[in-house]
This record gives sequence, C-alpha cells and structure tokens, in this order.
Amino acid sequence: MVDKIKKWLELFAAQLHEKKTYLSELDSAIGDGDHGNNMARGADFLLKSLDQSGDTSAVFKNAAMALLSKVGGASGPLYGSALLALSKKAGETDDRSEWIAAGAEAIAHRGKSEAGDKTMLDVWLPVQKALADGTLTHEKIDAFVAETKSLKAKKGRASYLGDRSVGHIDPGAQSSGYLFHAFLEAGADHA
Amino acid sequence: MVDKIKKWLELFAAQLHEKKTYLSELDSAIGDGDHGNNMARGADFLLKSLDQSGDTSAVFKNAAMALLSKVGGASGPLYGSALLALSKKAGETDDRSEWIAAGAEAIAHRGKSEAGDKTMLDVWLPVQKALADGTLTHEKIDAFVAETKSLKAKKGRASYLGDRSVGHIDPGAQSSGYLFHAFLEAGADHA
Amino acid sequence: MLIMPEIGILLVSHVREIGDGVLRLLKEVAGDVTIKAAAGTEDNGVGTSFDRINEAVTSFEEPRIWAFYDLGSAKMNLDLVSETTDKNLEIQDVSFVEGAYVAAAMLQANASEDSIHSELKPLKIK
Amino acid sequence: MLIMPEIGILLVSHVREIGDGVLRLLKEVAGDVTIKAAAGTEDNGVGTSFDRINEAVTSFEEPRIWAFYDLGSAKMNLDLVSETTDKNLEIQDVSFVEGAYVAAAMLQANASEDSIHSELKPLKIK
Ligand SMILES: Nc1ncnc2c1ncn2[C@@H]1O[C@H](COP(=O)(O)OP(=O)(O)O)[C@@H](O)[C@H]1O
Ligand SMILES: Nc1ncnc2c1ncn2[C@@H]1O[C@H](COP(=O)(O)OP(=O)(O)O)[C@@H](O)[C@H]1O
Ligand SMILES: [Mg+2]
Ligand SMILES: [Mg+2]
Ligand SMILES: [Mg+2]
Ligand SMILES: [Mg+2]
Repeated sequence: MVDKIKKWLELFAAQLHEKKTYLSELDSAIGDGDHGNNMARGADFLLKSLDQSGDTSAVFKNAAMALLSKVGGASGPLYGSALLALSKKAGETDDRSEWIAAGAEAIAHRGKSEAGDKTMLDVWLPVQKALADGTLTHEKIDAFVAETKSLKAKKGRASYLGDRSVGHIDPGAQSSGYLFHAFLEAGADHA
Repeated sequence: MVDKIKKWLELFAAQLHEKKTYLSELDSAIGDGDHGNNMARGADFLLKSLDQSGDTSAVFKNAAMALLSKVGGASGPLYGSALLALSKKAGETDDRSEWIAAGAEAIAHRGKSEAGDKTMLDVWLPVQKALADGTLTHEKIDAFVAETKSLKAKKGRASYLGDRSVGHIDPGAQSSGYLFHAFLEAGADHA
Repeated sequence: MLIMPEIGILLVSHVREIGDGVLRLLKEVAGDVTIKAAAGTEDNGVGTSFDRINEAVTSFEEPRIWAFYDLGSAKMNLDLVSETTDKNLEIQDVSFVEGAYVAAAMLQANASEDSIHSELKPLKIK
Repeated sequence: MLIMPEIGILLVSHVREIGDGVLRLLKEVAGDVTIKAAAGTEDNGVGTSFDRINEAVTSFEEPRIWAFYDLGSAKMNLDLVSETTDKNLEIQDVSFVEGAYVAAAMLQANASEDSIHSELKPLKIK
C-alpha cells in the first residue's frame, strides 16, 4: 500500500512543479500571486524528504512537515494540517473516504472555513463525497475545481475582493485538484 | 524686541543641550527614553537656522520648522505647533500672555490633550495664567514642573503605565520648564 | 483592465523597517496602487519626521492620499502636514498593518469606496 | 526594581522587515521584556514559516508567550504550533503593531494582567 501513497505524493509534487506558473497566475488574479511558487517550494522539499520507512502514516507525516516548513503561504498550514490528519487516519482505517474526510475536516478547522467559501475545501468536500459513493473520476475533479469560479470568496486574501472574486478559479482549489488527479492516477484511491 | 526673542530661543537651546541626559532619563522612566536626544537634535538645528531677518514672527516660524523637522518624537509636532501659533500671535499683539495662551491652545489641539493629562500642557497652562496675573517667577515654573509628578498620565506613551506613571516628572513638562526659565532670563516676558 | 486608482496610500511609521516591510506586504496584492512609506526620523532613528511625511505627500501624483500610521505621535505629524498641504490627505484611524492591507487589496480590485470603508470600519481602533 | 516578567512577546509577521522593525519599536519602551520576531519565510520571502515560529517559541525561557500576528495565515501557523508545543502560547487577536506595543509597554511597567487585557480589548479586531 505504501508504494501507492508515495507514488501519489510524487505525482502531486511533479504536477505542482509543472503547473507552478499557472497556479501563481490564478493567485495573481484574486490573491498575492505566490501560490504556485509556494507549492513548488513545498513539493521540492517533499520529494527530497519522502519517508522511506515503509509506513504510510510516516509518509503522510513527513509530507505534512515538508509542506508546513516550506510553503510559506496559508496553504502551508492548511495542506500540512490535512496531511497530518491523513497520517493519523491511515493508522486507524484503510477507508479512503474516511481519510479524505479527516483531511477536509482539518482544513475547515485550521482555516475556520466551510463549503462555499471558495477555497480548497470546495474541492476536498465534493471529492470526499464522490469517493464515498464510488463515483470519483478525473472529470468530476475538474468540474469541482471549475465550479469554484462561480463562488464569491469568503476566506483568505481573496475575500477582500467581494464580488470581484467571482469568475476566477480559486488557486488552492486548483492545486487540490492536482492532488486528487494524482490520487486516482497512482491508484491510491483504493487499498 | 526681536533680540530678546532670539536670546530666549538661544538660551532654551543651550539648556536643552545641557540637560539632554536628564531629559532622556525622565523619559526612560515613563516613555521611550528619547526626549533629551529628540530636543537636543532640534535645538542644534534651531540654533543653526535661527532667522536673522529681524522679524519676530519669522524667528518663531523658523524655530518651529527646525523642531518639526528634527525632533522626531511627539514633542516635535507639539512644540512645532506651539511655536507656529506664537509666530502668528506675535504678528497681532505684544501681549505675552496671549502668545503663551495661543501656544498652549495649539498644543492642546495637536495633542488632543487637556490640563491634568501629565504633559507639557501642565506647564504651559499655569505659566500662561501666572503671566496674565503678572506673577510668573522661576520658582513658580519649577513648582509647575514638579507638580506633574503627582499626576497620572492620560496622553502619550506614559498613558499605558496608568498608576505607575505617578511619582515621575513628565519629560515634556520639564523641557517646557526650561523654555520658560529661558523666557524670563532673556527678558522676553515683556515687550 | 485596471483603472488607474485616483487614491494613493501613504504608510507612516516610527521605524524605517516597518514602513519598508508593510510596503512590501501591500505590493504583493496591490501592484498597481501607488504606495509610499515615510518612516523613521531623518537619521533613521525611531520616530517620525514632518519633512519626510511632507515630501512623501507632495510626491504623489494621485489627487487623494489615504494615510495609515502606527502610533499617536505619527498622527500629530500627519495632522500638521494635512493642515499645510494642498493634497487631499485622508488620515485613516484604523489598525496600521491590517487596515492598510485591506485598503490596498481593495483599491487594487477597484472596489467601491463605500465597500472599502465598510471593511475598514471594524478596524477603527484609534 | 523590575521583576523579571514571566511573559515573553512573540511577533509573527509575513515580512522579515516588519518583524524586525516592530521589535525595534517595542524595545524602546520594553528593554526588560523578552521579545522575539519570527517573520517571513525561510528564504526571506513574504509569508510565515511554521519552523521559524516553532523555533522562536521553543527558544523562550519564559513559561508564557503572548503571540501577535499580522495577517490570518500567520495565525494558522501559530495555531498549529500552539497545538504541538509544550509552551503556553497565548495568541492575541488584536491589531498587530498597536496591540504588541501596548502589551510590551505595560509588561515593562509590571502592569497587572487584568489591566493589560482591558487595554487590549478595544484593539481586538481579528
Ligand atoms: N481560511 C481558509 N480556509 C481554507 N482555505 C484557505 C483559507 N485561506 C486560504 N485558503 C486557501 O489557500 C489558497 C492560497 O494559498 P497561498 O497563495 O499559498 O497562500 P497566501 O494566501 O497566504 O499567499 C487559497 O486559494 C485557498 O484555497
Ligand atoms: N497628546 C499629547 N499632548 C500633549 N503633550 C504630549 C502628548 N503626547 C506626548 N506629549 C508630550 O511629549 C513628551 C514626550 O516627548 P518625546 O519623548 O520627544 O516624544 P515620544 O513620546 O514620541 O518619544 C511627553 O513627556 C509629553 O509632555
Ligand atoms: Mg498567495
Ligand atoms: Mg502569500
Ligand atoms: Mg520619548
Ligand atoms: Mg520617541
């Protein structure tokens, strides 16, 4: 199992690297323009420090600490908290929808955010639901990301833009989209 | 007349220089410890830029701009505003108590302060009154300064000290004491 | 796309580094807003300088300037400048970093003045 | 004369210069209070660093730390640190510069905690 998890995180990191410029462009429109750089910095360190002990919880924990240490932006503690929650949950169950539920809950707790606030949570929550239903696909992930366009930001830097945040994809939702594409691609969505 | 005014400001500046350390010590007890340095810096520039046109209003105005430019602390805009008011008043009347009243009013306006707040105003106001009564003496000036000891600070940095500000002389009251000693010494208290 | 904002932002602080740092923070979200700092005394000590503030105010091309400041004595210098300048200097009595950040982000987004003021209102602490 | 305060102050900002500058401002009125800054990312970019904050927290000798921060994402890192550290980290949701200044000045003056909190209360904007 742990190999799929490592594969997942490696694919995610590679994608963050490839889409660095695009993610920062999304953040320029409704934030401070650093989300791509933030995540790419975290991804580098995540790859370098990937746990090799063979323990899934340890892999998540190391990845969490890497993002926490290097990301710099709000997404650092948010992804960090989510991955810490996954690390804990992976020690209790193999049910992937429970893992993702724990991650989403950690994000909501850390960010004091909820569904519809136009954040990464608006990808995590519907992904979790689809996963529980056994209906998660790449197309659905893209749709969840795209749907953040129509939302008005209520949390994070974009919230000061009010109505002007509408019409733009949330950068953290987009990077979370990459996370879940990698999840499917690595086959990490089942034990 | 203008010679007495210049003498006044020169004596004041000399005194600020001599008492620089003491003024900063007073400010260390209930503020940030820079009042002596602030005023000495202003005094240097005041001496250097003393107006030589022979016009009393111009002398005050130049002195005001010198203190405004160089003092740095709250006392800069406060003394600056007071001297600007004196500059204006000197163009209208020779009555010294009216001059000092205008100066006190400018300080109160600039600092949004009033009698009893434990500031320089607690020297300016009683000096003005004594001057109007024709009873101003060096001893009285010292007494006004000393009386700020018993007050609790309500304005400026010292205000955060609450009761702990009691028992200390206010540094701006002390420097204003020097101003008025110089005023008497230069014979600037009468036309 | 972005209409040149007619409002510039002035940051008045007692410490040079604070002014420079807040400017850097705001520039990340407000690249098109004119933002200037007047911070510290002329010899870079802790304090504010009427001259520095006055020069900064004069140098704006925008007809209106929103000024943010850290501590009370900075406000006294600002008041004095506003009494002597031709510029439309609007002193904002809101929390320094947070208030300036909100104003910069919203000016960049061409938000209406009303909506900016209503975001700033809960930050009024002075 | 001054009793060693049992409370230290931590300044968490997105920008290195802001942290350093506020530290300088506070030190003028609170020479005996332990004040530390954890500001900017590890490569001195704009952001906050969990590691930097965590290291700063660990390095305090005081049993209690009052933390002040500029923007919301700094708070998230602080929350995370406070959940993992042994230290008593008390996050102050007040305006950054103004709140930290008041706290520092009053801690230096050995003011009672109650009186400090009542001065901080009107500065609560977060
Ligand atoms: N309070 C919050 N709750 C959930 N997600 C948030 C919150 N604040 C920000 N985010 C997410 O973080 C993303 C921005 O990350 P990033 O640009 O790296 O951080 P920063 O805004 O500090 O520069 C947003 O697009 C959003 O998805
Ligand atoms: N609001 C105010 N109204 C009147 N006087 C004030 C006010 N604030 C400060 N002062 C005076 O200024 C003096 C402090 O000056 P100084 O130390 O040079 O400035 P700062 O406090 O900015 O370091 C105080 O002792 C007090 O007399
Ligand atoms: Mg960002
Ligand atoms: Mg950022
Ligand atoms: Mg002082
Ligand atoms: Mg000072």
